[in-house]
Amino acid sequence: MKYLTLFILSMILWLMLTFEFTAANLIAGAVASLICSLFFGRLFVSNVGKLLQPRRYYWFVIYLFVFLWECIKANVDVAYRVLHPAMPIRPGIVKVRTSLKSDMAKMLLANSITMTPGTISVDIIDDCLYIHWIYVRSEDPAVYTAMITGAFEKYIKKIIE
Amino acid sequence: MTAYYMCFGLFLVGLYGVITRRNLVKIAISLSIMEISAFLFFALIGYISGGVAPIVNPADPDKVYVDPLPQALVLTAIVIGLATTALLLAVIIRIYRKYNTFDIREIRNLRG
Amino acid sequence: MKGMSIIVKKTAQLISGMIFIYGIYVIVHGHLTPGGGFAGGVILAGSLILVTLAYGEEFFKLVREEMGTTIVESLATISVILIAVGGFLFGSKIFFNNFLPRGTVGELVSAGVLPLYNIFVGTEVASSIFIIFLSLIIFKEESPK
Amino acid sequence: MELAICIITGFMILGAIYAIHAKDLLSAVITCGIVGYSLVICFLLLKAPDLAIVQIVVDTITLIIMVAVVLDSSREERFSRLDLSGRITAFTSLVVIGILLYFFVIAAENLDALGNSTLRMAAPYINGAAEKTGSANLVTGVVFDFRGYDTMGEAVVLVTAVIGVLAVLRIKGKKEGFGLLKEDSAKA
Repeated sequence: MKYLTLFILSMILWLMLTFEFTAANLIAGAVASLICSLFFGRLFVSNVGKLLQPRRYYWFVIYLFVFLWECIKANVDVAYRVLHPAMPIRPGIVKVRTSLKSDMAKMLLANSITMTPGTISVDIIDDCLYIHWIYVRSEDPAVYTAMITGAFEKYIKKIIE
Repeated sequence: MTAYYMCFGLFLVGLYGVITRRNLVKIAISLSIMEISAFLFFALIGYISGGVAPIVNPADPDKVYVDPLPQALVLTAIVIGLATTALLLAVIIRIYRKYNTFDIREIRNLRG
Repeated sequence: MKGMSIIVKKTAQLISGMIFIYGIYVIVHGHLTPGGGFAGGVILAGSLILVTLAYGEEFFKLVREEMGTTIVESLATISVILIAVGGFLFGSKIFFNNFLPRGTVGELVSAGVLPLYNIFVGTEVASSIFIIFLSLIIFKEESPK
Repeated sequence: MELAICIITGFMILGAIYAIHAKDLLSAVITCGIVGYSLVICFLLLKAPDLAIVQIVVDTITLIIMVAVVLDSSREERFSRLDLSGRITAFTSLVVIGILLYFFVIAAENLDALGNSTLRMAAPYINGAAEKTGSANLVTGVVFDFRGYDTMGEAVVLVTAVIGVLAVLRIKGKKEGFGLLKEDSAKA
């Protein structure tokens, strides 16, 4: 099942790269996708049934807009801190507990946090994220958890879990 | 013409590193810098102003193309450069395991 | 060799297949678009290195993989030379003769034996760079600290 | 055009000087990446996309291998004052650099200005080459058709380099098994 999904996905990628529908190109794409799925099939994500549920794509599009808005806000904040003559930064590493279960969801959350300016996710151990923050606003775990992951977590739960 | 001189300056920086540094990793870095300046020099020689990349489009054949010969030479040289750098680093890592240092003077004194 | 954290593992899971298919695209279309055997081979080696770095393998598995890759590399090099010798057998007595029909410029199946050279040289470059990487890892694993 | 290349080459020279003088070997290796990635931009400006694709991947892999070597060691470079032989080396290097500069200035007068290349072999490789080799990418045509011997030699050099790496790095043969590991470490 994993192998078949990877085969179809790589075939779609091949057609998007070449964009011609002659017989030779299709055969070459099929052979390439076959080699690719033989090499990397055992590593691919296991529960591929979720790729076929359209509800998840709907939430993914909404998530993109939410992420964009958070990104703009964080950009303005970091630009203010850099341009301010006194440089009001207070860096530190905080430990955030997340309620997400699957590994893929944790990966998406960590990458979203890294891509918003000002925060970088350093590591994941079990269900705790270690995050480097440019200005540690609060030292209470409940408050900073809501500040960092609150906007993303409920959408990611709907997309992946 | 200035570009050629800048390119040669990069070569001289690499040469300076090879001659004066005593650390084996630094010498490897300097050698790769000299290699890079040679690649850049070849690409500069082949450039023709107003030319396009040497991919022929059968629809409109009348175009000025950049000279493909230096590019073909550099194409093989880059991959060979990677392989020879890897060989150099393999020798360096064996030396480090045996003498526990990267410094060539100490290695010369040890003679073990 | 230990693997990396879960972020790298999951990203490598999704990305490595795409990098591999892009490398094959660069190799196969080498006579039409920028790229070719050398560029595509290095990209293929990059995807394999990414997977090995992210997951980390057992020592014996690494050694087995290295033996397989060595055989692939030697076979690819022999194939390049065999195609070159093929010029003697078909057509005139010239080494590196382009003995297949050339076709029209701009199609996928054209340019005679050049795509075959591209494919075999790509395989050779990919496997040789991967061997270099694997032998560095194996050396670190088996030598005492 | 030439101005842009001069500026990027200036960055490359600065990066190279820092890489040679850095105290920490890891930062030296990473700074060396500046030189390689700037070369990619130069290749794109000089209309050589094939070279740019190769260089950007090769540079990343070189960085990985170098970091793997450096992380194994103490990472520090110890600087010491120049002794007599060091002074002689430095003086000799200055003389060598002066001689090289003199000959380069003589040679540069005979070079064509940037953008007016008149290589003798350029015209036959460009005019009608696509019909002769059947390949739309002229570089591939030159690599595998006109200059096929070069490429075969390159493949052989690559194989030789790999054999060299294997011979240097593999401590034990493949057939003899891994039980020898303990004896070797006891000897050392």
